[in-house]
Amino acid sequence: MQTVFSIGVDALAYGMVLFVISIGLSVTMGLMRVVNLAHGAFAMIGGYIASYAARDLGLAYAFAVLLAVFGTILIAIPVERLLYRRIYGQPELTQVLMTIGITFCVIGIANYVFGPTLKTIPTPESLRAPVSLGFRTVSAHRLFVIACGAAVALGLWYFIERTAFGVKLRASVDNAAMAAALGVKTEVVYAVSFAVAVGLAAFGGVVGAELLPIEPYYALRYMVTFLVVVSVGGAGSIPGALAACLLLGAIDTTGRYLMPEFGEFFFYLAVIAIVWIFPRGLAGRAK
Amino acid sequence: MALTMNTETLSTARDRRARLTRDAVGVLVILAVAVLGYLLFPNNLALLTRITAIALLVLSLDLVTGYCGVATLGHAALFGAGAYGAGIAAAHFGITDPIAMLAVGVVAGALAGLVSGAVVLRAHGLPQLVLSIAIIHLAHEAANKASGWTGGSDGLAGIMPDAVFGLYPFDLWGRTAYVFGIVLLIAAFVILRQIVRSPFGMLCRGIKQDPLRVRAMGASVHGTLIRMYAISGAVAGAGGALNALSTQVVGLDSLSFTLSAEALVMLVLGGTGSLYGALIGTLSFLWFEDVVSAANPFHWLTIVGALLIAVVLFAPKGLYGSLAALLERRGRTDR
Amino acid sequence: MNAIFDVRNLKRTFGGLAVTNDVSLSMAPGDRVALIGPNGAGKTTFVNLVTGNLLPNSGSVALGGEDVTRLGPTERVRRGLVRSFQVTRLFSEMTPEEHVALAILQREGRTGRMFASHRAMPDVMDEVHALLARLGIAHLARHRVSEIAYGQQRLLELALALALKPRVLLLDEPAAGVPQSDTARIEQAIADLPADLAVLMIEHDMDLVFRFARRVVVLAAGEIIFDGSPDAVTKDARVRQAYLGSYAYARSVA
Amino acid sequence: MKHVAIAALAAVLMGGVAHADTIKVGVVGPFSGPFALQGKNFKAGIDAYMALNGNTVGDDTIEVIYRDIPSADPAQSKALSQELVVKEGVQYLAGFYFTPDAMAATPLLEQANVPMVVMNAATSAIVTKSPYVVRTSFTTWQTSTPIAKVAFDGGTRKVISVVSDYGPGVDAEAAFKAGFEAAGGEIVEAIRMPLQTNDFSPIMQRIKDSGAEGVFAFLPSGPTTLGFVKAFNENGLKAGGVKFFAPGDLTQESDLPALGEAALGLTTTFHYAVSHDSAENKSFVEAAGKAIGDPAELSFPAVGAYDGMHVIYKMIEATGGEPDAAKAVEAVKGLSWESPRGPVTIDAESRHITQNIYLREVAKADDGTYYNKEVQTFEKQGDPGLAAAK
Repeated sequence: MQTVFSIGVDALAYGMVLFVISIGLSVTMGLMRVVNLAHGAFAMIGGYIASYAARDLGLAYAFAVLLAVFGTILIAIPVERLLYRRIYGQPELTQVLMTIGITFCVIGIANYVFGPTLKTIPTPESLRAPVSLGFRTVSAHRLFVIACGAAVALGLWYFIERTAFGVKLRASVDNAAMAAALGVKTEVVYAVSFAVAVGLAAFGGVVGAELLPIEPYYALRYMVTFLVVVSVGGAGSIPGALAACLLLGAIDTTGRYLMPEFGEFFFYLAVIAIVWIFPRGLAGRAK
Repeated sequence: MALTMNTETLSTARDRRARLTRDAVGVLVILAVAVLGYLLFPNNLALLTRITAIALLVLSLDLVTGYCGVATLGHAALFGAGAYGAGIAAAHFGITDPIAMLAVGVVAGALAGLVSGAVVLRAHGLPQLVLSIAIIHLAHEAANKASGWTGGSDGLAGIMPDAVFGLYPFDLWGRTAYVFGIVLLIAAFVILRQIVRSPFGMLCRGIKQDPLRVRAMGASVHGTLIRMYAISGAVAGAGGALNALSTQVVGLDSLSFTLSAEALVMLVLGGTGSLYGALIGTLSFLWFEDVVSAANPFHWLTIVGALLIAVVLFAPKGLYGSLAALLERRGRTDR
Repeated sequence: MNAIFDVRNLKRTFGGLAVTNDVSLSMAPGDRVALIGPNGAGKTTFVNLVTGNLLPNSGSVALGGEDVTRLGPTERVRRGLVRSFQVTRLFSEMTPEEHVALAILQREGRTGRMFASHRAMPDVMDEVHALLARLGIAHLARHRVSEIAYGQQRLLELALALALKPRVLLLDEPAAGVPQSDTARIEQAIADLPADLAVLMIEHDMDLVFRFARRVVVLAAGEIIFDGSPDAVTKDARVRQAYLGSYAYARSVA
Repeated sequence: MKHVAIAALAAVLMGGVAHADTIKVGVVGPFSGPFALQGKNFKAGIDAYMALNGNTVGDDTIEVIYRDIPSADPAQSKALSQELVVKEGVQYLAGFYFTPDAMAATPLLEQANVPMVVMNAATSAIVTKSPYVVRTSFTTWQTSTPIAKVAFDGGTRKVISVVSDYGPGVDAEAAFKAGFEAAGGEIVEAIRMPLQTNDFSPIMQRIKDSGAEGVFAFLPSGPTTLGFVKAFNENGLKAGGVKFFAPGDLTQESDLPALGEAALGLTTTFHYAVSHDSAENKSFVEAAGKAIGDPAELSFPAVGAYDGMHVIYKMIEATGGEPDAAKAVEAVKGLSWESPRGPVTIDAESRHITQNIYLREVAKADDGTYYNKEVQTFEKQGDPGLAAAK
């Protein structure tokens, strides 16, 4: 019984890490209809900024996180204006080509500037201490990530469903021409959404760095994982992404506990099964 | 009516001649490039053979992605099935005749095509992409697990193909492998030209543009796509077998997500929905990669990335697609 | 009556709401029937139920005496039930010649052929050109569909349906969106449809309905409220009520 | 025009006489992609050797040509090796980080009359694939066997083995198992986990449930080791007194800054520690550190490459710069020298390097950095993997 609880905690924590890192991708893919394979690259940029700020400059963790989020957005703005704007509404394969190109460039530059070694983001003492849950200990950082995941989910849900901007965003997504005719500045809406998505990517990159450490190849190494959880959840749906992350996190964790040697089989067979049953993703809308 | 019938028959004959001429030109161009490659880079035939094998993979991907509109990031499963099929036949069953190995590769590829088609065609769009990713990872893991058969992560070694027709052994310079590969590529090209132009190919193009319309014509979308997947698998399997024959080793990379993604990149780079696009995409990507990675083995990835971005910005339909569109526009204004 | 097309007590509900309720409709070869009804009457649902894109909760659809209620859309097409689309659904990158050839080959079960071009099949090409000529678009045979005018696309849509040699043809607003100058061509094409073909036309344009139909069926709120001659339809009280009611509503919105 | 004629004349005159040549060495390795760090270390080791020993042997100038294979890809490796041999005319093939890449190129050697010096790939069988293969790195068997003895002698009797599910992982498991069971210990469970594992918590749970006193682990160096070691600590295994044994791949120096405190006290056995105390190593570290830019990035592939260059220089000396693979390989059989890692010998029979294996413990230096501190030496270790395969 204790083992079951223990696995449950691990599953929840892992699922939340997946959620925090990939929810930004869900925004770009679902709401902006861009297959953004460079999502991992932005997460990585965030990680590098935070690492530089906290490790080399010795800034406080919270400040490093903020710096990472806004620094990444700052870097992403010209990228959005010059490159992404050209692929909105283009065929998916064209978007794939462009965003893979961007990813390659970012990897190359990171390798050149920061070198190929792992970079860590020093966490404050309070996040490093193990916390006892009675039946086991778990690192405070894991609990922090779970809290972050919940906060991001709620905040994003509120932002999209309850604010005036969210209304404009959803309108632009459903029918850009109509939204424009009603006076919505779709370009601004897209730019802001892109910034939000990139900010979330950077945030996820920093917060998840304990599990997915920052190094130049980060941008490609975890791309498949991000893509899978977002698509299984149904791109653009926050509850869907959350459900997919928790479900896949649980399957992955349990599989790796029960039969580690077949861990990959568990995960991908589950993916096939889920898509088989929900061909549009867990929360996919008919389109 | 009799008169129109007559002109119709005439025009049919003329069409056929025009088509044959165009195909002959295509074959000649491939041949010319192949000979040119042989003459210009006689010391680099291994690379050229590798490009030929990957070209078969990209052609095969074009069949399902370019002609049928199926999004897949797992196409290397078909290529790897061919490579491992041919390799295992040689290493474990003593089937070392190159033609027989090729046949095994083709069959293994076609079977892999049927299986992955059956799974991938279940969904559309992104979920489809994810299914294909799951397939390639499962295939990769399965090959890693079955190390008794596949050599696992150390690679399947001990593939010793006989001489082709008992006359031309596979040599260090890679001449035999290269000629073998080019003949294979041309054969595949000619057959595929036929297929994409046939009623079946036309149906596939129809499915890509509007599957609902095709259903309303009484055609079975799923059945058609599955058949195309099997054909695609045979072509990719041939590429895999060629790879096994020429390098005499098969590694897990031939069943990797990376190879699948690269194949897709090459296809989009060249231009989807045209056999020439697939060939041009493969040739330019691998050639470019070879040149820049030799020039700077440490930071070439950045340059390749920049190339991809540039192509999207300046040739959004891919190298061949954009060129063809340009020529067409030019031709129209001239007229 | 020897019905080629026979729908009985068709019913379909969405979340408890009956969108098609107990609809029965029968046609004999050579029939020219117009299905009309105000917006939201359930015409689209009815078409989808007939073509097999939706399954009914109850009731049956029969073609030439064979029950096809459980068959999918492609099977029904193969048994001679063909539809045209209200908004053209064509393959924008293909030519009219290819469209019609594909339909003919599909009809004859030859789309599985992999080693010959349709252009090398004289019988197919002759039929293609004959059909395109009949609809007056032979000169466009080798233009890409995306390059030809909408009216001509509608004609091609019709050609496509005819190429399948249907026994029952569902025309979903065949003249919708076509500029005035081209409607005559389409009407002519409809008038020239084979005499033994049973045609069900879903249409808004009453002028067209009166010129075309020998029988009019009115659908309102998912039920058939009228089935009779064109002359009688305008005099029917329920029809007037259904239409005027909806017009009154429409005006209040506008 | 005149110059060309003179040059041509000079070329004709000089033919046949002993003359200065450029001898090319082709190095295949991961210089970009996920293993770029290891490739960078290859280059650093080679550059260091050439900086310390000059770039000439006799009259001949040595030129190194690099070719990139981002991750294991035997077909690409064979194509590049072939290109290096036939197009670039290299006299020596070297490098090879991954076993399949090395294996794929071995069939070329005899036909091409080219020796191969393996600077990393660590599967025992590579040297058996061709008589022209010499290895200056290590094998997983070689580095994993002594830790079994360490574990047993330290009083641990029940161990759970946890390895990544691929060739080297399986090798490590087999080596440890053979050594530990021969000593009298018990392997309570052997787990193989997928290479692509991000979260190791469930694995830690397995270790906990197995009731083992110690864990033997093998993962490829890089990001996953970080997750593994952190999970080991965070799940309370370290605090719970579970002993940790591994070959040195897990605590390679370039990963230590990231591992930080989590790695403190971990014991591993390996053939090389950057901290090794000797004059040879001091000058090596200085030269290699300069070559790589950031000395913190220095790791074990650099020493494999450094010694590989030493072997190649000796081969060139022996053959006088003429292409003669058989003679070259013959010349280095039994060759002994003082490497930065300690005294080493090329075993005459297996052509693999015989070397000391050190037991190390991760310790914190005075300046706050972490390093592998050598605490015990197992002298003159051969490769037990070859014997085990027979």
